[in-house]
Amino acid sequence: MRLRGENIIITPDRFDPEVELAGFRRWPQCAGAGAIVSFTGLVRGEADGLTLSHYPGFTELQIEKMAQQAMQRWSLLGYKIIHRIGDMRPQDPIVFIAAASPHRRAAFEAVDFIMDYLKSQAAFWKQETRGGETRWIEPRCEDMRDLKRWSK
Amino acid sequence: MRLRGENIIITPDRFDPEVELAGFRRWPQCAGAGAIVSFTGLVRGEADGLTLSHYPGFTELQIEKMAQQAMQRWSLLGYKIIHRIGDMRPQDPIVFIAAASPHRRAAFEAVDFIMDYLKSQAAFWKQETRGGETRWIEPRCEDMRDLKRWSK
Amino acid sequence: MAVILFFGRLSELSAPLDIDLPKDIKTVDGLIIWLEENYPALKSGLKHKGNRIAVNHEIVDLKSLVSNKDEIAFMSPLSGG
Amino acid sequence: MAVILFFGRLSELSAPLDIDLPKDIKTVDGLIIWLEENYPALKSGLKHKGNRIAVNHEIVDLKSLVSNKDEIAFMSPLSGG
Repeated sequence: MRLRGENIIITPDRFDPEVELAGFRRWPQCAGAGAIVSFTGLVRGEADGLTLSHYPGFTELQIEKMAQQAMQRWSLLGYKIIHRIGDMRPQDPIVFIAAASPHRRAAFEAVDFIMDYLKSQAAFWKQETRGGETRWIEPRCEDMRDLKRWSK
Repeated sequence: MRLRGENIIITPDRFDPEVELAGFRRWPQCAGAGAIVSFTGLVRGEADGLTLSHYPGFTELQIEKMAQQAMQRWSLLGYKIIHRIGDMRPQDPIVFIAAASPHRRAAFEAVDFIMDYLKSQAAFWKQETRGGETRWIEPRCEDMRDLKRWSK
Repeated sequence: MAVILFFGRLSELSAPLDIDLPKDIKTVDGLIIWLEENYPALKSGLKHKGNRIAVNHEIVDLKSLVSNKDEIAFMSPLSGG
Repeated sequence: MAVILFFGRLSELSAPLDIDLPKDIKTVDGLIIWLEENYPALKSGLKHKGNRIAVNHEIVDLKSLVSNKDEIAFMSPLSGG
């Protein structure tokens, strides 16, 4: 499931954002980068745990289409997206995004956009457990507003 | 010059952004973070090398004032800023910024703001060498415009 | 045989289904009516606002065509990151 | 003794100076006129648009006061990151 050099990884395994970022910075296509922006999403401590499910095949395909658009829109040198699925504990990394570009504005905007997309448009479903109770989490109005910022 | 756990480091030594980010993520004050954003600025390949100078004492003080404002404005859990000085080669990290917050918007904006500040307002002076010629680099109009985005 | 999948909140209403669709079912809309009649647990869950429907990995609307070779997915509102 | 520092492009015009300021120099403006008279290399460099001036680590303007115990820094336009 985790081929080296892949742009998009969906994995039930724990991952280390800093190891991923170090690897990404050394990709050949990132050699001319002046800016690398990374985002790491972590499970907050309010819940006892999170469970993420996805739609195998479809989820990857949709994320890839979106990421290709981001790649072109911001003329990125490279990007990397990792999304955890399965059961997670507080402080576990859930999601990691990195983008490299010659100048900083492009990398900032691309990572920000990709994250807004993953939050409200990618095919993941999140369940939270608190005090023995499990409930489905759905996108907040804020998440939908965030994504609208990117409509051209 | 490099005390562990410091928020702001100005150093003539090479540094490893991913090691710094890994350390930052484990700071006690970042324990409740849902989002960590990082920016790494690298020397682009167009020049043979860069030399950065600063105003010891003053530079640190000004950056600290600005960072304290960012900390409050975005209710950050923590931030870290590293800026290289001295001689650098292409692909060397020049600058690293990380910010942690409960929700992602704050961390994105804070890192973006801090970088705009460092680019045009912090007391650094940059000389570039290309084909044996050395010249001073001054902020581009774009850098000044970027900073204006943050005026309330 | 069509494959019908349910994700998120909807996965609690039904396991995946392998079904020979009746010949008169031509659209997503028709499929939903048929599913609700034959699988009472799905009643009123499928048309919930915010759900998405994909046929063979393409997002579609209620008027889109379905056939007996398709993979049809019903997805409750998404939430990643 | 006042300490006068030059940064960036201005550091090419003069090394740092330790100077006993004449008593009639009360402001940054007066200091610049005096420096330009006594250090010809500084002529026309100090008032360049975009320069910043700090007295004892505080950014000041041309009307600000200076005294013989101050650290005064002349800085050409900044460029970090």
